[in-house]
Amino acid sequence: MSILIDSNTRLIVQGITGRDGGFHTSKMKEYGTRVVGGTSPGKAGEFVDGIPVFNTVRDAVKETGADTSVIFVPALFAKDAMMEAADAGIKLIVAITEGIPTLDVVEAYHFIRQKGATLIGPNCPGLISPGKSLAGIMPSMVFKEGGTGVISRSGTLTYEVVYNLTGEGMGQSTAVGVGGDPVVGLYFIELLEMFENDPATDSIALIGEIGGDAEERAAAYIREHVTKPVAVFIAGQQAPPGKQMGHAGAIISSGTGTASESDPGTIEKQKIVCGFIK
Amino acid sequence: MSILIDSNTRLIVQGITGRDGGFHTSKMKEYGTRVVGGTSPGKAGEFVDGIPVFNTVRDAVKETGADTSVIFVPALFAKDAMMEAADAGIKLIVAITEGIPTLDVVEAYHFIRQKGATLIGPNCPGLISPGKSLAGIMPSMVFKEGGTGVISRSGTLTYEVVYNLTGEGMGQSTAVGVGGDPVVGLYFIELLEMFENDPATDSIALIGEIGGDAEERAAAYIREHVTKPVAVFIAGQQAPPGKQMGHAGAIISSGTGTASESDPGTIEKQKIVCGFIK
Amino acid sequence: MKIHEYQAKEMFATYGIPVDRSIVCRSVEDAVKAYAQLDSQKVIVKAQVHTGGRGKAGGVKLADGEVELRRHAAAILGMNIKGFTVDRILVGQAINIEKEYYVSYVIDRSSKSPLLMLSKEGGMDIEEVARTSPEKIYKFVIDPSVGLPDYLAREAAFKLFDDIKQVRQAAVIFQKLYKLFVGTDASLAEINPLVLTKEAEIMAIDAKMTFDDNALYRHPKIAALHEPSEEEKKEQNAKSKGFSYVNLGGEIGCMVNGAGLAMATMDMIKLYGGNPANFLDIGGSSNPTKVIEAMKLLLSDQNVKVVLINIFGGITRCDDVAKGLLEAFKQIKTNIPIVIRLTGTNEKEGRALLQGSGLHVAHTMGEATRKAVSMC
Amino acid sequence: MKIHEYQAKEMFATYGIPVDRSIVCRSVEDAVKAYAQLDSQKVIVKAQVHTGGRGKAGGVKLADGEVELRRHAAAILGMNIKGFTVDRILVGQAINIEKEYYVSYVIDRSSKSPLLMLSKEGGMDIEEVARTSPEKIYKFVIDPSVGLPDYLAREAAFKLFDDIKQVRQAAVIFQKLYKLFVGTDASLAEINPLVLTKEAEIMAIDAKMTFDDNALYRHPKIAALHEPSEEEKKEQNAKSKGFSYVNLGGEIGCMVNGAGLAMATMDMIKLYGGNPANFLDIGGSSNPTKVIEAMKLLLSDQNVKVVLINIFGGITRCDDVAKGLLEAFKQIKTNIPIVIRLTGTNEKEGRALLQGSGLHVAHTMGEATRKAVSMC
Repeated sequence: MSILIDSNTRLIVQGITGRDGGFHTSKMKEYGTRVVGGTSPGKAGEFVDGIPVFNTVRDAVKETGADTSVIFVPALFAKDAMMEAADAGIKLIVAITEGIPTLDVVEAYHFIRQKGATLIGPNCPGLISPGKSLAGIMPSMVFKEGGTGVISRSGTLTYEVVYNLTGEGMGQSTAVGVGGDPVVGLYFIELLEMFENDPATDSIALIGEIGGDAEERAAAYIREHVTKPVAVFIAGQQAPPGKQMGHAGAIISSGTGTASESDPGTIEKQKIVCGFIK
Repeated sequence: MSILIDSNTRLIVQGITGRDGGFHTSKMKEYGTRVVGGTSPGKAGEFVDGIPVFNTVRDAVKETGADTSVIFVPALFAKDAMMEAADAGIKLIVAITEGIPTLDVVEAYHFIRQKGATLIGPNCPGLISPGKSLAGIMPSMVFKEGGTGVISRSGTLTYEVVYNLTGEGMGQSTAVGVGGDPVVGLYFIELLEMFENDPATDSIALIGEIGGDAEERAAAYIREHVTKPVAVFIAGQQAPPGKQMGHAGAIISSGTGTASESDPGTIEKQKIVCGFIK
Repeated sequence: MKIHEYQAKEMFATYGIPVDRSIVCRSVEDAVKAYAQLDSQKVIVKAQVHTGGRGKAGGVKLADGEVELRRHAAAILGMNIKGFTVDRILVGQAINIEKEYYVSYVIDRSSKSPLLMLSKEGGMDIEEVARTSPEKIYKFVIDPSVGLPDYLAREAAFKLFDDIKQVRQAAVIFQKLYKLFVGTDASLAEINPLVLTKEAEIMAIDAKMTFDDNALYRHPKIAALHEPSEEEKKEQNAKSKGFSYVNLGGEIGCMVNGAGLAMATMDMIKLYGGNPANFLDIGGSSNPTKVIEAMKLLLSDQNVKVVLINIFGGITRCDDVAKGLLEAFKQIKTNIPIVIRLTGTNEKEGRALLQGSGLHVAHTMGEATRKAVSMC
Repeated sequence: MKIHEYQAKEMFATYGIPVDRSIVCRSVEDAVKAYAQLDSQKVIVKAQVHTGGRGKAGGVKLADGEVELRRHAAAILGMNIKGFTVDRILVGQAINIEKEYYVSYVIDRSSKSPLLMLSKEGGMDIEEVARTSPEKIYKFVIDPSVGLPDYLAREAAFKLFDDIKQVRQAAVIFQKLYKLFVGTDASLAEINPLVLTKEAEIMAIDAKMTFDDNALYRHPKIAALHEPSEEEKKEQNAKSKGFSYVNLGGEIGCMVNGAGLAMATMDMIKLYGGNPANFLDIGGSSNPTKVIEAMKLLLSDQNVKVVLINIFGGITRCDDVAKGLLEAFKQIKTNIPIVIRLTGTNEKEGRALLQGSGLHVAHTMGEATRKAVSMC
């Protein structure tokens, strides 16, 4: 088993005719993901790597029964794309797009929730349930089927961690990149809960970073509610305050969100194994 | 039994310090309604007929446990008052106010629904469960406890009908004035369903009028879902098209909503008794 | 509240909705000047009146050249269309139409939301289309807290157009029209037809807007466009006194408290073979001043042969109402017979007070109505 | 993006938020002219710099009379506050303060909503208040599809004021500040303090706003207010090349693909006793041109004694990355030692390609970091 996506996931790609959209559509299809369609207004009737293109998400859902969408459209149009997906009945929306204004994400998020759908990202690498389905841009070859659930705010750092896990023989149930923006959809606590309830997950790796207090809140949640072992790594201990470290969300401001405050050392030791990179 | 309100209803009055608000607060209290508070910004600490006044609905709900609100504030402030009630946790909002812009009602209605509350009105006389509770401006003395559920778009016409019913020995379980505006909250179908499911209701009187196609849709619903006898009266058979007959909603436009289209004669006879006024 | 096509087009232009070039004219000379300005051999001349069906009435003509323009302008100005005298015409460039569409926004009572309606059957009577081929009308219910986002505007535009360029043009027009619709508290914003020109442009060549009377207080500029007809002036005058009044042309003047009861009263008059002169709701209470004002209004109608007063006494008891009526009728001198039917709380006491007043007192609505009809 | 207090106050004024009268000045002479215009015996002189704590640094002074104004203006202009040289001061009428309050909007990460924060502890360091007396801060989570309706603005204002007149004034200010906050895609809109004057008026006497960089494209007027520091210019320049760069002042230059991995790299350098010169994320792929540009950026920092390249090969395989690096280093001439650690898909093949290139190749992050630290 896995969380959020599996071999039944029926996926469409919004912005399938774009450079990144097209490239990763092929990668996902190659991995075995059931990519059933894509959208690009005005290009209905075309095909990308054999996958039909529709004018609207509503058409795509009607014709293909899609339940998940991966969004590659430019930042300028991303809010609209997220809302379109939710309004058309897509249940899991994965926004890869980087550089979306925060207020656009805030508005789209509330709309998506009102429609009963779930958002992952934006500014995220998506997610993968190894051996079943890839919905995003993760390098699938570093993943392996197994029992560790991975939650991360970062891209390459996740791959680094996963590469090491896989090397040590620890496969992954599902790995989710939640995204590096100040406001993103699914976050630590929701995902910890899902992994805790997923029988196929036996341990959890959580990769945080500076900015915001989600790590502190995750620590409190783990202490209360998670029985499976959790390894935590938090990047950015050396980041100076007030500077944005690549990710729009990775910034120490107003005295919160320093790595030392969310230092795994402050988290109850029994349950949480502090993982470090070799 | 009854629908929507009964002797457990805990009611507040928004605009309690106004002329109408104060007058009908006393009338409701006199009838036995549990009027537990009222609001008027800046007048917290005052009392109206012994009932405490609060600055905000949130304060009133916190202090009194109110679940129902009757709104008397002027049209200019009515949208805000409806939203305030819903946001503060009021579950049944009865808007008496007349002359509210339709778009204000549309926006307030969607907000109220999102908060899980129910709207009756605006531009309505409220509702009464005889012998239990009065939430509105209905002349309580014409009502009598009994088994007929009354649904109406009109005020005095309802009283007229009820007065006749009472005179004939037919009391009422609950009588609801849905309001005479183009857009109002609870309407025929929802109320028919409630009365159908209410064990204390044995028959239903529905008083419609020209404007809109709610009567047609109610007829279809009655045919499908209502087992109790329903008497229907529709006012405005002689109304000329394009003219507003008092109520903002009572206007024949775009070829729909004529009384003849919603004529009870067109409704299946077996179930629906056509009631006429003597 | 209604406005003219040319006023609606000015609003369209303000909101960036493309319209044909046109100039409003109040005389034939104006029209000739407009013709020169428009710089187009063919122009369309349209009567500006607050009613539909002006085409059938001969109020819309195509003019090829100045001579024809003069003829049409002269013919249409002063024309009477359904009781409205034409005092303005709109002279506009004739457009090369490739295809016509229908677009409108209304507030939908059922979904309690703004509703976008579209059809490829533009230029037709949309009610006729709705009746005969409802499948040719596309409807989009709009969440007022969201409005019309790009994707939804595009989805709508794809119903009418295939070419993505036209889809994008139309989508923007739908969004702007929505902004106009909600921004002005309109009850109708209609483009019929929206046209695709031979030059592949999309524009509105007609424009119709009506507004929510209850919201006019926050749109003073729109309220200033109000041009009430004689009848509407009478209705407005009544409204300023707290009444709802509609003239119906019959002989039995009605005075009723409550809109629903007033409608039921006029229905019953008809049922018993009479003709109601009016709908008149005098509202909640019935104090003497109000009754006096209402009687003045009824008696100003020369057709009225008998007055039927139908009052339900609720919060205000019937005996108090009766006292008010007696007070009022001390001051009203008229030969016209008055039938009064009073019901509700304390009705017996109320009726007793009215006995011997010279007023005809009835027990039931049926009795009162039959009496009134028989006196005509 | 940050702006100055006087610029934020101009925005406040545009949105109808009352502010004290004040004039921005670039010289002592300007300040004297401003003093004459303000027509107030006492004025306040405030340094305009993109940093907090200017009061403690002596950048805010009250002047009683022109002589004192000249002295303070001269002292503050040219002052260095936390690395920022003061080239502008704001001269404003001194206000008779009855009471000070705190008001701000931010985007709350947890509720994913705009958040209104209020406190009666105005004029203080709000982070200090949050730490020591969190109960003194009132928070209102705002539904972005609804905004701040009257009732909610009033509820908020009742937290600070009792008098209904003041409640209404404050409520309107909260609503206008919200409009400004969302209308400009701000990440912070702060009034600290909002004051009640002895004359019973409510106004903002300080104003702070920062903006969402990702949204600046739709606010060109705000973007034009950007005054980057020398360091920020360097960061922007890097950004224009697709990098994220932050100078950290140490000796080990880092080049990493991915922000998280870049942060982990600088953390590890510190762990092994070194000091990172920078944070540098070169993004997804690592084509030769990008590597060359990144190296130029690193080598422009005189402090850099060794360069540590840490690349994870994902979609782009390590052998392809290695080829790109070799290509790049053909064109880069430098004596500074370069440590490369390459991991991910096909890492062995990648490392094999790098052998004999003169670059120091490490197997793990730990090894690479220790090597880099030892070379300083």
